Amino acid sequence: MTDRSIELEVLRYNPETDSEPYWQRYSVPHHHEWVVLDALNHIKENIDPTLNYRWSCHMAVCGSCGMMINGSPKLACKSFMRDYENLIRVEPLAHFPIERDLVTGMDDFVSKLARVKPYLIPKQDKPVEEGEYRQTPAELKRYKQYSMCINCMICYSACPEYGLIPKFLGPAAITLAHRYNLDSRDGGREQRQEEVASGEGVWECTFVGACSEACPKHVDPAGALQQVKIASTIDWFKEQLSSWLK
Amino acid sequence: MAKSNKPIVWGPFAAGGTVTAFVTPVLILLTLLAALGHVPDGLTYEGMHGFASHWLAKLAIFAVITLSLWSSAHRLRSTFFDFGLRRDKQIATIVYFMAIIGALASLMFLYCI
Amino acid sequence: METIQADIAIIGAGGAGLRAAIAAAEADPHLTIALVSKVYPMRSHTCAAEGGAAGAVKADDSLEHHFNDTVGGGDWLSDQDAVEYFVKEAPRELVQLEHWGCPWNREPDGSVAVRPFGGMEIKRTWFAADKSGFHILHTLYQTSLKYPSIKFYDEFYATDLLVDDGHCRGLTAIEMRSGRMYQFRARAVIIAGGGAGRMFPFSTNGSIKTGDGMALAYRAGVPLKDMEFVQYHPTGLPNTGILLTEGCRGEGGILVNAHGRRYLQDYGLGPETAVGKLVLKTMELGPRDRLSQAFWHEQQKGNTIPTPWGDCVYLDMRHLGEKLIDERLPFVRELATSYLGVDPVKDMVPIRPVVHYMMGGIHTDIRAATPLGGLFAAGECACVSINGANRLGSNSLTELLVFGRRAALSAIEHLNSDAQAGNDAALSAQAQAAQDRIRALFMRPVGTESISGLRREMMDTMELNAGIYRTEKGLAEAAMKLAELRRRYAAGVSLHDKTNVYNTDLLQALELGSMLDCAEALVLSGLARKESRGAHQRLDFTGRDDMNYLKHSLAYYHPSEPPRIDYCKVVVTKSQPGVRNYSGDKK
Amino acid sequence: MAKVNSKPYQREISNTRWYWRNETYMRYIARELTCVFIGIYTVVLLVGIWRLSQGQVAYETFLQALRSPMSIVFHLVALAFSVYHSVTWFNLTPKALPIQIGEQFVADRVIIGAHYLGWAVVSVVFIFLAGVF
Ligand SMILES: Cc1cc2nc3c(=O)[nH]c(=O)nc-3n(C[C@H](O)[C@H](O)[C@H](O)COP(=O)(O)OP(=O)(O)OC[C@H]3O[C@@H](n4cnc5c(N)ncnc54)[C@H](O)[C@@H]3O)c2cc1C
Ligand code: SF4
Ligand code: F3S
Ligand code: FES
Repeated sequence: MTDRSIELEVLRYNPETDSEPYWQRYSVPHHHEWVVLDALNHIKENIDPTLNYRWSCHMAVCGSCGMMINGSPKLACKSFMRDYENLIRVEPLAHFPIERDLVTGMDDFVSKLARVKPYLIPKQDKPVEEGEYRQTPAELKRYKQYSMCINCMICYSACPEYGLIPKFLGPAAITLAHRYNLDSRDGGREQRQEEVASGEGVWECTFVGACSEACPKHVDPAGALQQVKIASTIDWFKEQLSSWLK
Repeated sequence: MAKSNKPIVWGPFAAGGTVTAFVTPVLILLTLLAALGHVPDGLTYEGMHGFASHWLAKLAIFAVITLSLWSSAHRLRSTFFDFGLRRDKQIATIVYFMAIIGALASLMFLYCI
Repeated sequence: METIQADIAIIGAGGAGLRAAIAAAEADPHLTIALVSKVYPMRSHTCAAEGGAAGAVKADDSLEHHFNDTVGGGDWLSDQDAVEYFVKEAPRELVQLEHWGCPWNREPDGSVAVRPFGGMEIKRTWFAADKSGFHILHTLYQTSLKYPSIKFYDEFYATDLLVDDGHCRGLTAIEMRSGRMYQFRARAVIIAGGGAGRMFPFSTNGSIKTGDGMALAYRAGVPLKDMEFVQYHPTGLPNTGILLTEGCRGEGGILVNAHGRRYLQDYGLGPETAVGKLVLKTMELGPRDRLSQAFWHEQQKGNTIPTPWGDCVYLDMRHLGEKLIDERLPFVRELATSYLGVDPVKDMVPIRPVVHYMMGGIHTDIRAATPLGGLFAAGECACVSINGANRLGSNSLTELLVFGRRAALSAIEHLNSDAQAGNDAALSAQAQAAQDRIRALFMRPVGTESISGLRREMMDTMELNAGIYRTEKGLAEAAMKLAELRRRYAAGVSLHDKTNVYNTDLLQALELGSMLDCAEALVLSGLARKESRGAHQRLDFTGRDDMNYLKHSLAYYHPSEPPRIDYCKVVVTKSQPGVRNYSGDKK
Repeated sequence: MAKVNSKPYQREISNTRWYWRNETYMRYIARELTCVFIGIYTVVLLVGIWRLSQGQVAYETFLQALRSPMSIVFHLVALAFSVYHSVTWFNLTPKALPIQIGEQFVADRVIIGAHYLGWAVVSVVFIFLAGVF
């Protein structure tokens, strides 16, 4: 099914030998159903074993293979070669430090994720023996979309504010906090707000919306962040009001 | 980390953004008509004066002007940042200050009508 | 070499590893837990699981039913004491996950919803749409962030176990981002390294499922149990091997051949049931081994549809309707639409069987303990065995939880009993040897054996000779081939990339080593098992032979020769081997 | 494997030109720039109120000033930008304020549509009040 070949330009960087990244060009066969990841695997197996990148699932669920493809952050395993012209440029995810080739540093995201307490902080503790918490399908649906995040960090790469302000907690972390805040079983919002509603939290977002456009899982972080802003604003005015009334 | 006081500036911004979204285009359209020489009845001196004399109208005008100045100021602040001007504190002080001056001025003018 | 001290070291941060870490952290906050994983936890392949996790909670269900389905599904090769423990713990674990926030699908009254899966008498699969594994993994990962005593060593590739005086006392691992080797000293080690499906070319498994965990234990002298049992999942996308969950059939999808005819009734899974009317444990709701075998027969008869990616049959879900598909199988729709260009709402989806799961693995007992002191194992890399000769769909996710936790508790018991630090000098020498071995790989000039070449040969052999149906001749050829590949690997494999930082050339070389070891254990165990049982089907020994083979195979590693195959007893408590009956007339 | 020299490479982002990078960013900047026009226009209104408070003559000079070509051009540009603001604002509302009724969320287009409808009503009422007809 190879009809033609296609040029792949990959940004390479090896900290041990290069002072800065450079482009390297590979010629790969074009298959109709190939994704960019297949092309990279083809290169790794047949042309250049020194090319490095992350991947695992090949089904857009593990979140490993985020990279810039022709300037936009994408999952390589979900970007079909057929959707591109004859030259595809592949770079590491923007805004993150390049560890090597297409591999970028994850530390920042992982520590931010931990900071927003992305776990259920139950309203009331309930022993496991007493069975599940009740949650209606409507209550489930309320937060479900925001629980679909695969931590691929594509939204961070898409968000210019994160690029400009690296301290910004960023779309995915705040969205995950919001996911738990919306959960009918949860009572931990107050604790999460310490980070989420801080200056480096949701308030660095200017609603560019690029995060949601880029998100491969349709999580809609931009929406989540605006909801968080509205809720935090209501909180703030309530707090002020109640302290005046005292 | 402490929670931010951003809501105090963001709340009016969001309100202003909503108000301007609803009313600014039509207002521009009306003054555009005037600019083109077809002053609508309501925009003549008599029309406007009569309208703006009512306290409810004053309130509405005040609200529209204040909120839209505020939301413009707030957006301008982040736009400056986006254009690479990073002295956020100073810029914020200036733009919000200007919006407040505008609001106070409108209050005064309306009082005088 | 830097040394990292921990009380418990866990290799693998998938479902099993994370569950173990949390259990240990909860049991005793003073313990230091080192969670070593070659990928960031949320990348682990548990995220790919779609269908759900089994646990008997509903009023019409019982532990007894779950037990019987599991043991029968496993063709009586399961250890029944382990299955009993498993079914008893299962509901508790699933509720626990619910308490941690897992977004299980719900009934209108707010209780957890269950769906049917293959081989089940009663429906009991808890599910979170068709991303159950994803939600389980992320719930566990996010929950694990709560515990300061869990230390994450992400993107650390474990290379060797450190063993002294018959006790496992740590491991060595390479930090990918620096290429540096560390030794981890721990009083107990838990392996949760996942499966090994990547030995085969056509698999639902992610690239990380290379059997490292199994190989680590195997090389340290722990036998691999029941390795010949490889599960083929009947419904994979033909071009990529991407799985369409058994939930497709659980929700009512049917299989039809080239003539538009359902065919499972011809293979002991009938009588044919009405489309849209689910009858549990028959037709499409039969177990995976039977369905995959039925495909093979249809293929022999020429009833399959030729496609550019091989012969297929159709999975037809059109009658389920868009609403149900979007609510319960949205991911399936997304996958089929984007990767194959076929929308299950409107079209029949071509599918074929695909390598999915390893029933076999590290020999553990019901406590998740291996024969090596201080070493425990859980998850897909382990073989307890509850899955016997064929795992029932949705038992694995539950197994991760039940035995992940169990492994942690056993490890703590071990700490409290006699666990010592071991002989420092001896352990350091071992770590040094491990490092030297890897350094030698770097020193070797670029030779004739390429990693991808050897890997390809291994995969082709496995596909050809160790697939759904096997023969003496095929397995013997595979055994020879694998011995040759192992030899060539040992003598000639070399690295193109001789730098340190994030060297995936090195990673792939090491992973290939693991796969070759596992593959050889698999093929030799298969060669020795002269019967057909569950997922191990021999064309030359078509019947099940309880007289001679109602026993677990154990493969023992040898550095340069094929493994020695031995056996151990299957624990039978209350269910005597019987006939696996998936015809609708069982009642 | 002895000497390790790991230094991740940090790419620079242009602080002042980043928004040329793609269309989404340009659309965003265009949206943000609406504030300049809306802001200036509000100042025009403010001046109008001021002149109004000064009496008929002053107000009429103001109306006269509006008729300059500069003002007409400004009005046209400002109109375009303010409409752009309204459209972007309304289109994003369902993200910020989703409404769940029972299990289902109200469809985005319903929320957006309701806003457009409201916008039309407000505009017609204004035009009517202003006595255009
Ligand atoms: C597509 C698919 C769908 C499935 N659907 C279902 C289902 O619906 N229901 C069900 O019950 N089961 C299902 N299964 C099976 C089940 O998902 C897996 O068996 C299970 O997730 C394995 O979990 P694990 O924790 O053992 O391993 P994994 O999640 O694979 O994790 C392995 C971990 O080990 C680490 N590791 C491996 N080697 C090393 C090393 N050398 N050094 C350091 N770390 C290492 C990895 O980094 C990873 O963290 C499915 C499987 C697949 C592939
Ligand atoms: S929100 Fe979307 S883009 Fe961002 S990390 Fe999650 S899945 Fe990726
Ligand atoms: S792109 Fe960035 S600015 Fe906000 S809406 Fe998304 S996080
Ligand atoms: S490889 Fe898993 S998301 Fe692309």
